[in-house]
Amino acid sequence: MGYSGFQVIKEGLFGQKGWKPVWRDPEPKAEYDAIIIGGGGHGLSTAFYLAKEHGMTNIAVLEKGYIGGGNIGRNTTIVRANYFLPGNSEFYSHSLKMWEGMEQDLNYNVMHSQRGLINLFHSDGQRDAFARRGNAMINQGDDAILLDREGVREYLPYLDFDNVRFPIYGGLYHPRGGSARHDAVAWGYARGADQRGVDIIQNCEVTGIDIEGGVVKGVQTTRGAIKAKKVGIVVAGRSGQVAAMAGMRLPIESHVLQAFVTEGLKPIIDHVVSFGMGHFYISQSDKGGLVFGGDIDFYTSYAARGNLPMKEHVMDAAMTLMPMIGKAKVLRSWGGIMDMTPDGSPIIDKTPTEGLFIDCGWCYGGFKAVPASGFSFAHLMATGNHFEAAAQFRLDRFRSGVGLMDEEGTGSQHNLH
Amino acid sequence: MAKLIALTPCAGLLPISLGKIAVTEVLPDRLMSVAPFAGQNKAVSAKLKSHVGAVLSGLNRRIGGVTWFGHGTWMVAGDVALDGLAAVTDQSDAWAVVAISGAGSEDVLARLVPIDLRATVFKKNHVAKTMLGHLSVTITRTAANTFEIMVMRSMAQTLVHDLDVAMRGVAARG
Amino acid sequence: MRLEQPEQTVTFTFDGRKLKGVPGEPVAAALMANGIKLVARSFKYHRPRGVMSAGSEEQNALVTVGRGAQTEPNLRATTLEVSEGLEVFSQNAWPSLRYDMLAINDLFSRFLAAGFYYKTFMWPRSFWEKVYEPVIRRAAGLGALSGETNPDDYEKAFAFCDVLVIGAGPAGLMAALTAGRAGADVILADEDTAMGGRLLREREEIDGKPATAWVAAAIQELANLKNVRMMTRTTVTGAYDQGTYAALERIAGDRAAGKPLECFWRIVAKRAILTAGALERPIAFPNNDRPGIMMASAVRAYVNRWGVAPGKSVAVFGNNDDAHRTAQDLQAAGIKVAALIDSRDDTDITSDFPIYTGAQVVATKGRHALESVTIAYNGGRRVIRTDCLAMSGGWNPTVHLTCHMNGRPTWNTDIASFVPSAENVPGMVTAGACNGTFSTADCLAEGAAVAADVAKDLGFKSRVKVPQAEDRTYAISPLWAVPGKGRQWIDFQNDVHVKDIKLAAQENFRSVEHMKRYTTQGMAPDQGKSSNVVALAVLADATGRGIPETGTTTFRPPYVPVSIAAMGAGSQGKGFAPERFTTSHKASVGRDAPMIEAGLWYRPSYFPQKDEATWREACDREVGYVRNAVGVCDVSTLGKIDIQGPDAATLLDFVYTNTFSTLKVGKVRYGLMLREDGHVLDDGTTARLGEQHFVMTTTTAAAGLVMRHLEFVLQALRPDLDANVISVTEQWAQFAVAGPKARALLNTVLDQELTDEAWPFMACGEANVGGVPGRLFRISFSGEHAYEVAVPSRYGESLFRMLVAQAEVMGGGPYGMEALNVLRIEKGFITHAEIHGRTTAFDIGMGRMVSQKKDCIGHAAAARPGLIGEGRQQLVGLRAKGPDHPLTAGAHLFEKDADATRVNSQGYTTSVCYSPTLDTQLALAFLENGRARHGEVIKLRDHLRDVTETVVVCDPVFFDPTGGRARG
Amino acid sequence: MRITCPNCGERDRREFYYQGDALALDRPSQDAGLSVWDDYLHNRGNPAGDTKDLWFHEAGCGAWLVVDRNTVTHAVHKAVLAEKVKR
Repeated sequence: MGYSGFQVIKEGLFGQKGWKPVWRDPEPKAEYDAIIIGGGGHGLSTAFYLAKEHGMTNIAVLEKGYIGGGNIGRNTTIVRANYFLPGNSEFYSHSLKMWEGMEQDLNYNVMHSQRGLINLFHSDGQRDAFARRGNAMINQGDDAILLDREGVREYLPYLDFDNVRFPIYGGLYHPRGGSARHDAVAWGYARGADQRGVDIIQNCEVTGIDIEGGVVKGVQTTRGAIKAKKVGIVVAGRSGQVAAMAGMRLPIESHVLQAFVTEGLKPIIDHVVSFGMGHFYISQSDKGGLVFGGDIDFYTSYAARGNLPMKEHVMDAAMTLMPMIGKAKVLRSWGGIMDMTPDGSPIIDKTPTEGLFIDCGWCYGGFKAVPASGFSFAHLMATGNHFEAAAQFRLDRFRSGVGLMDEEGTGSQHNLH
Repeated sequence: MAKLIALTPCAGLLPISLGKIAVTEVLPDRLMSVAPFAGQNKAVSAKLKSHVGAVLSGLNRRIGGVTWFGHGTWMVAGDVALDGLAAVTDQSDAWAVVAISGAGSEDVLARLVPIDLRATVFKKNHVAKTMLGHLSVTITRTAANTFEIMVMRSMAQTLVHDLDVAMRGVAARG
Repeated sequence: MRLEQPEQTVTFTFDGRKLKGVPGEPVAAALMANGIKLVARSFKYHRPRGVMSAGSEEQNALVTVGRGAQTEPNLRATTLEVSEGLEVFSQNAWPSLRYDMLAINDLFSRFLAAGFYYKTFMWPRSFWEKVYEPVIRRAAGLGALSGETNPDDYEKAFAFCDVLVIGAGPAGLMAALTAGRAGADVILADEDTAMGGRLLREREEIDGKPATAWVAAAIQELANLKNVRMMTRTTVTGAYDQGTYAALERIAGDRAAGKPLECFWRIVAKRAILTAGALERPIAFPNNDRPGIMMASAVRAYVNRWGVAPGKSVAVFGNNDDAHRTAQDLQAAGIKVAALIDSRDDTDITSDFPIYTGAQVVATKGRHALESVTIAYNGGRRVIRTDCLAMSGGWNPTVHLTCHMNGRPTWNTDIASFVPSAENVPGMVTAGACNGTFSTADCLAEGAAVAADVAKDLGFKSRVKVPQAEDRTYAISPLWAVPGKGRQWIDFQNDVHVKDIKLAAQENFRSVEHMKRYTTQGMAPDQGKSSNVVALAVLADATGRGIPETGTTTFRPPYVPVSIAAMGAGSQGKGFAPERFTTSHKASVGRDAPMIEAGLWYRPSYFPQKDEATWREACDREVGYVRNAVGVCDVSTLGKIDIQGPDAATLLDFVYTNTFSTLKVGKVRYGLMLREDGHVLDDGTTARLGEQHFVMTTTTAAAGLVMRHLEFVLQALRPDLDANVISVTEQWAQFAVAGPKARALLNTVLDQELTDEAWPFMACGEANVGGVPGRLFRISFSGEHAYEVAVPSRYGESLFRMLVAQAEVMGGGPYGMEALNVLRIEKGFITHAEIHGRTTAFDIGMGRMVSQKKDCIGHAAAARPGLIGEGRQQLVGLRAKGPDHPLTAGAHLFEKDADATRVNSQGYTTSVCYSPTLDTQLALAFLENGRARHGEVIKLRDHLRDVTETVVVCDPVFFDPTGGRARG
Repeated sequence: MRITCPNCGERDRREFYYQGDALALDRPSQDAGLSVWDDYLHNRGNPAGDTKDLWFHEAGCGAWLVVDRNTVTHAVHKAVLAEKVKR
């Protein structure tokens, strides 16, 4: 059934009785044309675009828990296209354009809000680096505005400009950047895929990948064996374990990234703001909670919970940057498990096993990539060719050094990106 | 002929005091870091014994003028000659050294230092390489209610500021 | 209404109305005493709400305190203490609490079901940001921040103990007594203003005395134990790895007296005993949210502890024996009990107030205050007039902390609630009500037993002595929701009711996590403390599963909301990072130099003079000092690492691309360091002071990084090397003296004559200044005849002043970072603007510095095909058309006639300056195949600053390419 | 998280710098070839369970440690000096 204001009113008048399940819970079939392992944002969007763009509807998404339970439901919901290295630049630009039509495409309100993103900088050197980035964004056809200190003050008067350890020199303003309601993205894609015939199978853990003679044949699951000629692995946070089922060792370490939310507050932070002298970024949700985060906890972990020193560091950054925030209270903190790669950029590629594909390594930037990642991975799985805007996300770039996308310039140490 | 004037690391910053707690600057005459070369610890100890009257202290300990100063390193208050036995480096000007003393000093440090400095655990001549706020420090308990804190010279002002704020926090609790 | 006249009262205000309260009592009690029932508006529907609980789990009574910058929103009136002059305001209501415009939402609530917003507001596309979202955002949120800089003090602290006891109710007090008596270091923390937990709220006896007397004696004994530390007003908010606990202390007393408001504790405990008690849960009956409907145990707390009657005629509704206490306590306090309504048929109680068994509340009346309830009883309906309904749906053990390390609680059918699973948090055990143990006698016994075990594990001997106490059984028959007309509220804070959860199930949000996220159940400030179990039960029912199969959502820290100011205490303003000052700082500030951040250091930007209008004028003048006379610059911030040992030279050969073992004593060499992945890590000069003694310089930015790197090489990769490294950055104050008159200047301060023969270019050695042993290096970062002179830091300021004074006599003076930057750009010297982490030795034209005769860090990876070759962007110089054509850093480079698009971008500028020496604008840049393109005219485009220039590609060394000036 | 430094005793995580898998101790030879170096620099077992990794007691004694720990439970089993492991 289509969603609309009219439908909401109609159902309101008739006791909400007519709303149907947003997706079905089918039993797994014995065989599909393709299987997506992982019912997160990227997996669900891959399924959606396989069905929508490539007419592949006899496919299944296998999720070991409940859909949208991984990083799509644990992030700080920022959507942006402000990269500056070739490879990333065109990909995230493409992704942002897809966000801009997502609600209409999915008939689901994911509350994508282009409230603008401001990256602050605190030295001449940082300004120069941001200028290079901003110019790259405009080269790509996206938007960027370089603000000086007074320009920042107009948008963000509540920052500490005067008595602060690292004064604000200015900011790079990305008006089309913003945020979205993260869970809704997963649900919207699930609904869209389901409507096109995709089987979304929850509580179905993949325990093995069947490979014969270098060719994928299907998967073993907690709900039995399922055959398929094409299998896509899209399991951020668990990529190493699932890839190991196919005998692969990935250039990935798993790290925890924490996020925080405060109680609901009347509107006070209109933009997405990021600090330049420490990892700290913040926005305010439509419910009024301040949603913010910082750097990863730095050590490999699958625990999905964070440590105290990093929490304190994030709060330290909040207090030095915007001391008006002090009396807001943190309600909840949580952790997501990030696939950290040696250059901080993702992987969408074939594997040495024929018919087996992998989409992983999103570090902590996966949320904004959901539409384009699914679109690109679907393209690769359906056609066997890389989608142009994602063509640089190769597995072998680390070995060869060709096409590295180390935006932070921190080198091959996974946790530094 | 030029004549250079010496300034201490905490010149203009110390002393400060609040209630029973005082922070003062300590001015060691000479500080030499000593990092023995492979297999030379015993020989270094023997030489030190004759130079400054103390051997290389154990981990996290001070003996006389010899303070353990981290992995394979000691800080010696006094002149030493250990040619070929150890890397000896003049550090006399590299460190701001302050003493915090008086009842309540432990409470002040408990606001800043992530280790247990209570007297039952951290006794006289115990040494810790640790943090104080965001600073890396070396803390030694020199008496019942006195701690010596070493921080890199350039950060003396931050050290004094952090101690001052913590002292006010302690005093306000009464 | 107060039951007794208080001894002392103070005046506080609520929405501007002056009220009397007892100092230290909760604002909720004082409001009640003043007959105020309506205290808040709900989040979504703006329904009138009153006080519901007597603790930190409060869902309704959130208020704002203070004015201006001190405004603090979303405080719970149930834990906020009354003090003289306290200003309390209601929130989320306009224009007033009583007449709130947004209560209109309630009228349209049928259209605002769970998740309605996912289904609409999509057309037209542009309306989301412009129309729908602003309206939604304005309506959302509870209290408001002031937007002003926080003016209050907060602090953080660490504490250590053998045993942390969390919660000082009967089990906690017994645990602390037992462990304390045994000699263990104990911290007893409780979030209340006083120790005692529920014993302060109940009419009970222990050892034949009132429980409160036993509590007082216990506190006295604990206070006398030196090894016990009691922390009231301290909520343990989180459990972390290896026995680390976070706790928030609200500091009592006068804010004006300079006391911090809160202290955020990091407590490290060898063991912890969780005795956090239990929270009573509501029953979801129709319109169960009216002001005056409260938790039954809260009613007892207000009556027994605070001496306040929550109503004149109180009805009690419950599904368990515990609710009966409320009725009995009310009667004992002389308050009329309108009815005891027990949903169970078989309950056993006799009294002289009306009792309805097998009955349920099915309707309530009263908009701003409860007026009556309707019960279904004996097949009929009956209206009971009452102004306060005490409800009890049973008790939820406070298991939260046991789940902070991903533990899941276990369903216990007997008490219809979740209890902790074993081994949830390593080192933590549970006792008392949080463990599902409810009678006072059992709590005391369990607290003592658990503490005795813990003490024994830690090597202490303990004796268990448990006092006599009441041993009532707790019988419950689950009752989650009562059907009827009107919404049955579950999460009062987020306005989630039974139908919302059923709708979620209908739409296949059947997983408990989906239900939570779809309905927002449990996502409000209380994080569903009281409501989650009810919601689960309703979901279980709607999906035809049992509660254990339905499972729970995850409890995550913090247990109560924690202010950002507390967790970030000390970092506001300059406290975020240490400040590092050079020895010349005061002298530079004395010359009005703007000081800028360089890593943690402060360095002078330039030294202005009176007649100069812009920084450029000062900078040009300072560049002129160095090119024409002599300039002085403090370079102490560069990292200096002392390297000694038999294998010191071998170490350097391994960490640098080029060779240092061949360097002669008394000489300096430039070195390039790679990361193991083949990209440039840092560069700098290293001087050989002795056969086995070197001093390495690093850039200011990379000093710490390089130190860590060297230690890594020595300890983890090459422990076979016998060498030691130690930072001497702070030991030496070091100044660059640069310019044609550098030698002349130094000769005025050095004790011995400086000659070109003794000190050729790249020489180093000892040199005394005014009798002080110093070091001298003939090195140049400006391309001029230059030295760096170092003295022990105590003499730094003095030497700086002396050098500057002498320089000024010679037509020179001090120069700052701006001039330093121009000087190095003119010479094509790189900094971290160029070696930004993605550049290779090949890129910067130093490929040949990577010795092929030896291995070094980064050698193998630098040879990867992608890291070398024509396609790489290589370091070049760019020369503008003239002095009036400024270039910008961060601009991109294109072929002359190409469009400025991504596919055409061939590089970018990294450093730019106006060169007073060459009177033109210069840039250092990276350009595809740049070294082969010297002489080519290309386009520079900066969209952000709207700069388009044609520039000529050239060698990055713009000035004195043969280097004759530095050698001369 | 707390790690027991062989020099300093049990310390808070905030005193330590984390580098990554302890395989970094086994540096390949210069001419080992691209694949070996690729494995060394980039590819990881990344276990969900026990692991050995390298930590630097940066705000403490300055020792590099090999820490035996569990990535799922965060249990820290053991920490030893890297130079002893290597020798």
